Amino acid sequence: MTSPIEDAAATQSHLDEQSERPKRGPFDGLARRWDHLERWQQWGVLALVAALVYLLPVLNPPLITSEPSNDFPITCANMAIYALAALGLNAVVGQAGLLDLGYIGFFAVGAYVTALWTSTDSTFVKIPYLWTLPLAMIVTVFFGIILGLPTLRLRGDYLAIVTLGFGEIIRLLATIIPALRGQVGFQNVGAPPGTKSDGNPVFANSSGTPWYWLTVTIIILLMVLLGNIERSRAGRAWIAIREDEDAAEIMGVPTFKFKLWAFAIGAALGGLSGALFGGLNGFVNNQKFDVQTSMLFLAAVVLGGAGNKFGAVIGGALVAYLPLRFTGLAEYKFLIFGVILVVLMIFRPQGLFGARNHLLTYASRARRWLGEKTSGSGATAVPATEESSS
Amino acid sequence: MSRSFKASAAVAALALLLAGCANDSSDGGATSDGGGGGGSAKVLPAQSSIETPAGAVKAAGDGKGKCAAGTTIAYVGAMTGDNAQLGINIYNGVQQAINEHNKANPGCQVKFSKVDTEGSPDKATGPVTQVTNTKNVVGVIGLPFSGESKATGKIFEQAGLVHITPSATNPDLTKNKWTTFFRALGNDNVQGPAVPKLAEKIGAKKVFVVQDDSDYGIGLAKTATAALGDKVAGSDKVVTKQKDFSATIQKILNSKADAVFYAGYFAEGAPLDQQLVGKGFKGTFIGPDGVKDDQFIKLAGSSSKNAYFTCPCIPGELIKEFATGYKAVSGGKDPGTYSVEGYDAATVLLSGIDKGKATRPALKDYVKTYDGQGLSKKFKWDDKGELAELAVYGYRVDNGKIVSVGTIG
Amino acid sequence: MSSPASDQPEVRTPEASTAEGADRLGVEQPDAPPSLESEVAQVVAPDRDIEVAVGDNLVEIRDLTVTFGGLTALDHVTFDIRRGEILGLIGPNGAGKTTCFNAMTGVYKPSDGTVELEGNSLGGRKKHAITRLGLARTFQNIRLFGQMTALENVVVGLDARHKTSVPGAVFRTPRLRREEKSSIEHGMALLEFVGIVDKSDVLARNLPYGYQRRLEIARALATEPKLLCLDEPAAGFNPAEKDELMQLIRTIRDDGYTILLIEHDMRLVMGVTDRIVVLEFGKKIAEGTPQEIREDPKVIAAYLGEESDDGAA
Amino acid sequence: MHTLLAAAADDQWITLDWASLGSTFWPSTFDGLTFGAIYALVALGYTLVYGVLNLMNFAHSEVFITGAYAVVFTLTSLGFGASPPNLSGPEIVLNLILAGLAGMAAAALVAFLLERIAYRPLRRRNAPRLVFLITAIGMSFVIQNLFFVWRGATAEPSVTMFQNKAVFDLGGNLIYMDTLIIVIAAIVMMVGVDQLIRRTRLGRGIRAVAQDPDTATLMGVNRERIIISTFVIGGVLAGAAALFYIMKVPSGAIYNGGFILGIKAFTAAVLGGIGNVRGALLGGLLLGVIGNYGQVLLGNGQWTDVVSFIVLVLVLMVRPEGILGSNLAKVRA
Repeated sequence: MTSPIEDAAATQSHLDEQSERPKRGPFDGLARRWDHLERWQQWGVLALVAALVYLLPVLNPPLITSEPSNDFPITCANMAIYALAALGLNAVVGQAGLLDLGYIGFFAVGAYVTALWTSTDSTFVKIPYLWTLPLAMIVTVFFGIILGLPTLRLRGDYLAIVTLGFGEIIRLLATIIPALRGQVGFQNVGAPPGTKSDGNPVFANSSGTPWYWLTVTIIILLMVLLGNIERSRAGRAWIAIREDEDAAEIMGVPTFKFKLWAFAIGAALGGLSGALFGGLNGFVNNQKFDVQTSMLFLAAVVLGGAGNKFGAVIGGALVAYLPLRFTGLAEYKFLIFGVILVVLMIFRPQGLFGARNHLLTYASRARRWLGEKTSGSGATAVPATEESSS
Repeated sequence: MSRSFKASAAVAALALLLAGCANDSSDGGATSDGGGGGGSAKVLPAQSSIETPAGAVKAAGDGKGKCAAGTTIAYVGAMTGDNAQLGINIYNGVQQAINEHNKANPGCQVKFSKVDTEGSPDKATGPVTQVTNTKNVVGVIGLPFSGESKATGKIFEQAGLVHITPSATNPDLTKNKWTTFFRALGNDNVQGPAVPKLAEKIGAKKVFVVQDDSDYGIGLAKTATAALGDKVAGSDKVVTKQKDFSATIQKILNSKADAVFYAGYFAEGAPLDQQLVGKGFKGTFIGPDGVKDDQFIKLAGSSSKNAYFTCPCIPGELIKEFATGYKAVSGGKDPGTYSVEGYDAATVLLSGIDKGKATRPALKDYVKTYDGQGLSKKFKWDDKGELAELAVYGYRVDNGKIVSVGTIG
Repeated sequence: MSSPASDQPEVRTPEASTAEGADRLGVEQPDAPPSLESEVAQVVAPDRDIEVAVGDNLVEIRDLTVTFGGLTALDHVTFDIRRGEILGLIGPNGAGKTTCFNAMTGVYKPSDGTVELEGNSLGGRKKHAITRLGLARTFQNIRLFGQMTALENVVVGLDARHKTSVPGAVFRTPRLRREEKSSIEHGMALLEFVGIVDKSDVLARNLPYGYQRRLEIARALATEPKLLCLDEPAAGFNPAEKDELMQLIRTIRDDGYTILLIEHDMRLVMGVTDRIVVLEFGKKIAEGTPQEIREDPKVIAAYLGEESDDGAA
Repeated sequence: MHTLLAAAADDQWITLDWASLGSTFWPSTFDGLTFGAIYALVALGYTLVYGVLNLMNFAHSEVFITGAYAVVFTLTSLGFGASPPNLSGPEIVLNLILAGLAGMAAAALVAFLLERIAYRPLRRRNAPRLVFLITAIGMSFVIQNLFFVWRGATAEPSVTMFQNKAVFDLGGNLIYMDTLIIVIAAIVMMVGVDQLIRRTRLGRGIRAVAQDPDTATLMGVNRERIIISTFVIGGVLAGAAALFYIMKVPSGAIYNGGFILGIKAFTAAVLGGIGNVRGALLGGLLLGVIGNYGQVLLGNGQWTDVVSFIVLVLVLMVRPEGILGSNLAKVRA
């Protein structure tokens, strides 16, 4: 399937790359220093960062806060939910290189699952809110596979347009099917249990902090698990597919299977974030699941650095944060994110944080082994590359 | 270049065609008195002015109001985004009320804060929580739209903060047992039944009902269809952002209806009316308050001559005194849809503050038992938060402007 | 692994070999790294000696035909590849060499003809299934995974050795750990074999050109192929590098691999191959030893027909 | 009767109204063809670019909407407005030609800039396909929101070009002037493009680049010039489509007005066989008609979009090369 143009392009790009050193990004130095830290030091820094992240809505730092236009804890909760969605999309777009423009469809399915099984407006059997989180993931994975089975065999740009169509169909079906209540929507979507001393629920729609902590905890857990996947054959297969799908397949990688996995994982995370979104707002209708929001998720992934899960999380948080903090920007937000997309693609396609993934579980072992072997002969192990790391 | 040659060839073909038919091209546009179809429409006379109702409560009050410094009324609703205009209409009305009040009451300077929700349910939680957490805010005007009102009513309820919506018309909103929610206008159930009354006044016998996919349009179409009874000539559904209505129009023409009721917003209503007239429809186009907008006339062009509107809103521009005051706030613009409602709602809250009810629980109780005449209507709420007496006004397009034809409901 | 003639590509690979490999490589005692040299020998020449009866046909290509639109790029080409040999596939530009390659590896669908590897027809199989049957290749225009390190590139080639899928990875099952360890050791050994182990941690796109070519070979070897297809591996090399490459190709063959070599450089082809097949305009015009080919009038005509800079021919 | 309607509105979400489809079959067909012709003109822009660059130019819908704005602005400044103007036939024709040229020029300019600003730098760097796609989406977003920031969320006031009226009576079914103009003009333009691709030097270049860019370059074809020309031709056609669109929907100039139409046009291109000029025409007309039947039959505008997408997916599944199959590269003059 190599068209001559691609072949030529590949040759040319290799020649180019030899002559031109990769450009450094603002955070590359940071990443390099990170790589040089010992494991325990890394854990220490991570623990400190995690503590700060958890305390963010409580600290409500001046300048950073989104008040007085938006309640800061709620802003934080929104940031976390967008970050989670971006994390899921990152697996699909950033790592496997599948351009999914209908990601909002999964987000919507998750929100609707929560609404259908917890809202007082729904005629369905009611289940506790927390149960809807795994349920939302299961349902969206089902949708992801239904969509992926026929479409993942398509070429990249066809996939983009078909997924775009999928997202729109989900939104339109939410309008057409009476049980999904269109714009009327579902009120009183459930929340995790618990009541405060004043009688109001802990997870009220007006208290963002518990929602934020819940979502951040989920994100941290998922990042660990995604890291495990990344350093396995699945993660390697994704990057290989992104880099050169044909070559990956010719090297014996069952590409379709791993593309489907990427799609399913992305869908699950999209559904999960949608379910949290539904719970936080306490209201779900068909209004927010449009293509624009899909584009915002995409911008989040690209902004952070496609393929880098930390980058995706930060990108997602930024995309949610900026319009809430700078409400004056609200009118311009899509313009700004559009410009960011284009400028990044032209000048820094790897995003703010590069996209260097560690794909081997025991890479350090290999490095050590190599060090022992070559130290005798005087050669030194080549240090990790210039690209930043995740 | 051969390319430009091809283009001009195509244009020439177009020119030939047009030239062939051009002799008739200027023989007048569609006129509302064109007749034909199933019946001839009567043109209802326009109202020229509305007297300020006797005994209407004004924002200025008696000038003796006393309240703590920093007492604040907030507007929460769209200020930017697609729905910004409606929000601007409202908060200018509120601003006007507060300006008049503060000018007349040196002892009670009420602050006004505006918070943007973009009219979107998922954006609304943050601003509403922010407002409920701001202790000085004792009353709120908003939220303008039904979706965001649904999403946030519970937060107001939990905070015990009274809010009066000047424009959210979904009937279900008052079924939530919220004690803090009040509606300053009639809901969709009031407007729907006005459609057959208006149709009767203009002599339409068969009405075709078209609805969009919004909560608002669906609800209106339902109540209007029920009220129209066997006058319904047929129905069809369109979708937000639709531009081509030819299929719907074929159905309408086929049904021989002499009026079309479009339950939706002007963005789709205008091209629908325009394409309808373009296909030779001679009947009347009726739209609800969502279509009643100057934009409708701009977008529908000369076709808009056949348009009538229903609206549970009073024509603010006809109340001289109000219109003058509004222009001072809005930078010369005429009052828009729901400007008066915004003013009236703010006035209710201000009169409570003047009477010393400047805490959240006190103001809530005050609104609950309020009974007074406003510029637009009499304000007295039932236990759900709906007004007892409601008027629906009819409007029509006359000479490129929307004019009132008086109450119809 | 001794009788992999079954139709199922999975059989020959993962479980047995992984277990054996892990055992052999002393994965159970991770603290004692095995001696590199012995390991290289074992990894690169896996236990397939039983079946290496040099001379019988490994691959049989019959009437292979590929058409694009109305254009016939490959016209009823028939030849065999014998076990343990280095077969050269040459021909003037546009003769259909790479097309032949692509048709064998499943990149193009042949419109007619068959390719059989040890009696298993390759037609209609997925590309990765063909690879797992034992056919690996490199690319004329290097197609490494640029954003991955050299070692990671090779480990991708080792995919067939892994049985653990995503759920196992999420929970880091013991099997996954075992597979990952063995992959790294195999990968390092392969890099050592092609002579670029010191660059194992460098992104493929940042490797020097010659190293990229070698890495491609290592990656292809990682799939444990029965037939290794090299598509112009010496393109862009200087004479010294070409000599090194010839040496490497011979070593690979000596380790028990069968090699199909497409190459433009006649000196290299003549120097390293056992037999040569010549294509012209999509048709096979000659087949024989380098000596025979050198003297074949049809081949000479074909090469004289184009203004040739391959003086060796 | 009304109870029946109310019930339908309440409970059933799919109702098939075959009676309506039967009674409005011919008018629906003509209307469908009109919009189909517009889709087809826009679809050509997608098809041509896809042919030479293998890129789905997401931003082409914004090229189209720029044309629509230009048409509206030109007509407004020429004195057209809400009512049909009081001008003689030839004067109207002249004005429409002016507006059409303005639309074509504006759309072509945007297409040109798009190529220069966004795609060319990427081509220089041999960026991967994903980067091209994201850039295309980004540019679509940028242009759309530039219009949003500039012109706001509401559409431009409508401009009526002429008093539309029936010109033919085909067995009781009226054919309107706009339908006739649009369908005929669109077909004339498509035939023109088809001939241009088949017969001219530029067309040969386009085909050569579509087939094999490297060989084409070796043969002395200036690839950059061909690419630019392709974008410009696509822009010109989109500008023409914009004129016809405004003829049908006088208030159609709105910032997000290109999106759905663009998707439909792309669907049309795929349906007919992407890269195939005649396929774009066929696909466009088919899609227009199918959409109209769907709306009449299902009584709900939402289904038109759902149906278009489902058609797209089915086509891609079953026959990815589209109805007319072979693409630009394989056209032999």
